[in-house]
Amino acid sequence: MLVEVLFYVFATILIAAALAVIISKNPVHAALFLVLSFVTSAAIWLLIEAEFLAIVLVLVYVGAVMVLFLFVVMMLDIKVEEHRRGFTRYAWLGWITAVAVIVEIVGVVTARRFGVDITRGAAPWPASYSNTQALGSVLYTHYAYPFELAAVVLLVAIVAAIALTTRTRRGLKRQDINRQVNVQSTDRVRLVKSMDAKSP
Amino acid sequence: MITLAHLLVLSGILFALAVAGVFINRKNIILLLMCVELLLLAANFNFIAFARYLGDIGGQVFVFFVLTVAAAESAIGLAILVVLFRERRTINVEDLDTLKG
Amino acid sequence: MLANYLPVLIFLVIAAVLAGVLLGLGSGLGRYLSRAPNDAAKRTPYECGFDAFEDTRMKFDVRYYLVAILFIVFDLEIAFLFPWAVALSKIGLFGLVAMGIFLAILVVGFIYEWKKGALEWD
Amino acid sequence: MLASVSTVWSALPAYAQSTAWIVVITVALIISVALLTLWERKVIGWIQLRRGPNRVRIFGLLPGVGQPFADVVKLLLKEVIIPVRANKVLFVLAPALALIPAFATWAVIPLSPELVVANIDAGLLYVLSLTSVGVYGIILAGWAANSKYAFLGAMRSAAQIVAYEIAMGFALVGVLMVSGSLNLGTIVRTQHGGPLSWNWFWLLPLTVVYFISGLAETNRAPFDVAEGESEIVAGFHVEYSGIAFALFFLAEYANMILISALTSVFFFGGWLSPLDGYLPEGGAAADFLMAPSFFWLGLKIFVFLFLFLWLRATFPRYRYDQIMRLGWKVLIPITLIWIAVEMVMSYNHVGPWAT
Repeated sequence: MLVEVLFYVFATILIAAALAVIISKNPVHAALFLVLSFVTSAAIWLLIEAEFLAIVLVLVYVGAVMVLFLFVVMMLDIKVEEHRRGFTRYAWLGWITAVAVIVEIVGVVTARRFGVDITRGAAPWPASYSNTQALGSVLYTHYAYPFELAAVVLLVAIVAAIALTTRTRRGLKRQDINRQVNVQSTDRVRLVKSMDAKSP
Repeated sequence: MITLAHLLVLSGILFALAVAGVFINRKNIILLLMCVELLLLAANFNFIAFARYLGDIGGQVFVFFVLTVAAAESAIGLAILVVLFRERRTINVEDLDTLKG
Repeated sequence: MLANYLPVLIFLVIAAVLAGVLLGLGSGLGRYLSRAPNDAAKRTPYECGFDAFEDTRMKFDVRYYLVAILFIVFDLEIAFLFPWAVALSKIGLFGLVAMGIFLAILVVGFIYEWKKGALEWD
Repeated sequence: MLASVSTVWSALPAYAQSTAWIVVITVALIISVALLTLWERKVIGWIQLRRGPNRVRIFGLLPGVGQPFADVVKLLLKEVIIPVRANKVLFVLAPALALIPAFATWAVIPLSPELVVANIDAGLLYVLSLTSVGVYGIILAGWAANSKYAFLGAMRSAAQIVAYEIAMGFALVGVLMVSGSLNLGTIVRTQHGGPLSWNWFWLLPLTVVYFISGLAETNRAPFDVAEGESEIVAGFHVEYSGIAFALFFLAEYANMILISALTSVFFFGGWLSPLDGYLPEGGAAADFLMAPSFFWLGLKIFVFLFLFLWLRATFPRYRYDQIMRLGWKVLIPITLIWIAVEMVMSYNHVGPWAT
């Protein structure tokens, strides 16, 4: 019962937030509403007991991806109002598509049953079930190749980001800790005999 | 009791909103990227729902990979965007037509 | 499983309520007791006594973005390490080697990052 | 009397019990933060051969104890100024967003063998994800104020927090490899058997990395460039006054206590007793000292909090490029190497994997 109520609450927030993302005027607000939709999605995923992915969604999307989005939106200071002019030209097409997609999906969901009874809840997991462990025990064995491919995708992301953004600036003074630590007194100070020193 | 139908309809609405978002914000790359994130989120909903109701963890593994690819995509997408903005001072899709024949 | 998460939700709600109550109480009392006129000098952003003569938004070093981008990649890497560490005893040598290769590929990226000077702040 | 209380207590439904505990924890945290600010000023005073706050008394008690409470009253009564051209909604939302994660993380921390508010399976992940959500308070505070100093400070803080979160995450992977569970209670239980079987012994580099990242994560000295007074005044919260500022302050100190608690849980056996097996059996005192209890967790938290203050009083502030170098070029490689070492150790069944 409580689960159902929570589902409806979260689903409403999710849809409202998604709607706000696509119509808000200020990109910072859009990004924050997107954060809200990710958080509520994570809550809904928790309700259907996809514990690990729900928290990873918060960790990776809310904690990392959306931070980057906010960095970009805030630091570039994009004035969106100008870009907004004339958006109505295609807006009606967008809404029609949206309604069509919703109608289609509802139709498909009610007509075809995907081999499961879609009006029944899922079977509960046994008490000792650990979502993370279940995921881990197949991810690195059965799905080992996609897993390594994910590493390659991430490698490509690192290389691409660095190749795109870094450019070397010349004439900068950098601190070289090794040099600083290994400096000898003879490198810095030159002892000279004073002209008028009295020899003892 | 949350049923599969609940989740599929929810993800359908989410997907439709994201598609509408792509149409509405078709001039601003950064909002387009956000709409793509929403699209992928809606797709992930379906994977997770079916993984739960068919009792197959494979769907969740797939969501993990989708998350990975989508995160990498937005990382590179935003990197391109930053570089583009520094070169052109704009992120309007219609101004980015240098490659047009 | 879900019953275990209920207290988390309650805690989040209570923390939010706490913040809301404190903010409401504090700003209400503050406004009630404030004597100073609510003029422009009081409400301009702080800038060492000068009037702000520039827009707040400014050009930022691209390295800030780069840090955020690299954070995404490494965060995902950590997310991949968690289920692995939990299932370590079940997946045996094969899982160990799979993660070894995964980490090796990403260490290549890390070395590239290092050599390209992406980690230098100057 | 006590018996009737306990019958009423056990008759309560589970959610009412946990709500009661949550309220108790929240109030205890706020009081601890108040006392911590006093303790901080006292300790730093002693280190610098000063007295620290010694005027305000409550009920004629020790001089100075009233200071934090007087501060609270002052902050409550001050006006909250919202600067012109600030984004009002986000300006007010930011302190709340900073506060919520600092408090809600306590839901999963095992306070004693019996008491944990939310005994969830993915506790460690929850901790990590709430930590990463804490950045939003800072970014929004800096942006919404529409002030140059605040924005600069926010971006600096955010980049710094984000960089150290990676080292933190990797260090926690090392802990996970030993315990094989994301549940914090299980993590504590796998460390049982005296101080040498706590995680710090086999994971010493990760312990150090975790604590240093914790310092950087909470923006504490020596990593407090974001609010380096000499450079950008107060950093992201320069425009905040009154209670809105107090919320950031509360969040920062609650986070310090949180990091201390997490360090004890992950690396120093949480509520386990360090004297376990070292004292002769029998006698109420020995039994108490050898049994796991909240007392030990509290003591450990206190020690780490003292370390926070000690470090602040001792070290000069790092420069920003040095902070970034430390995070990326020292801490992350150390954690990666140690994870590799642990992989070899677990394959050869050495140390914690010996059984």
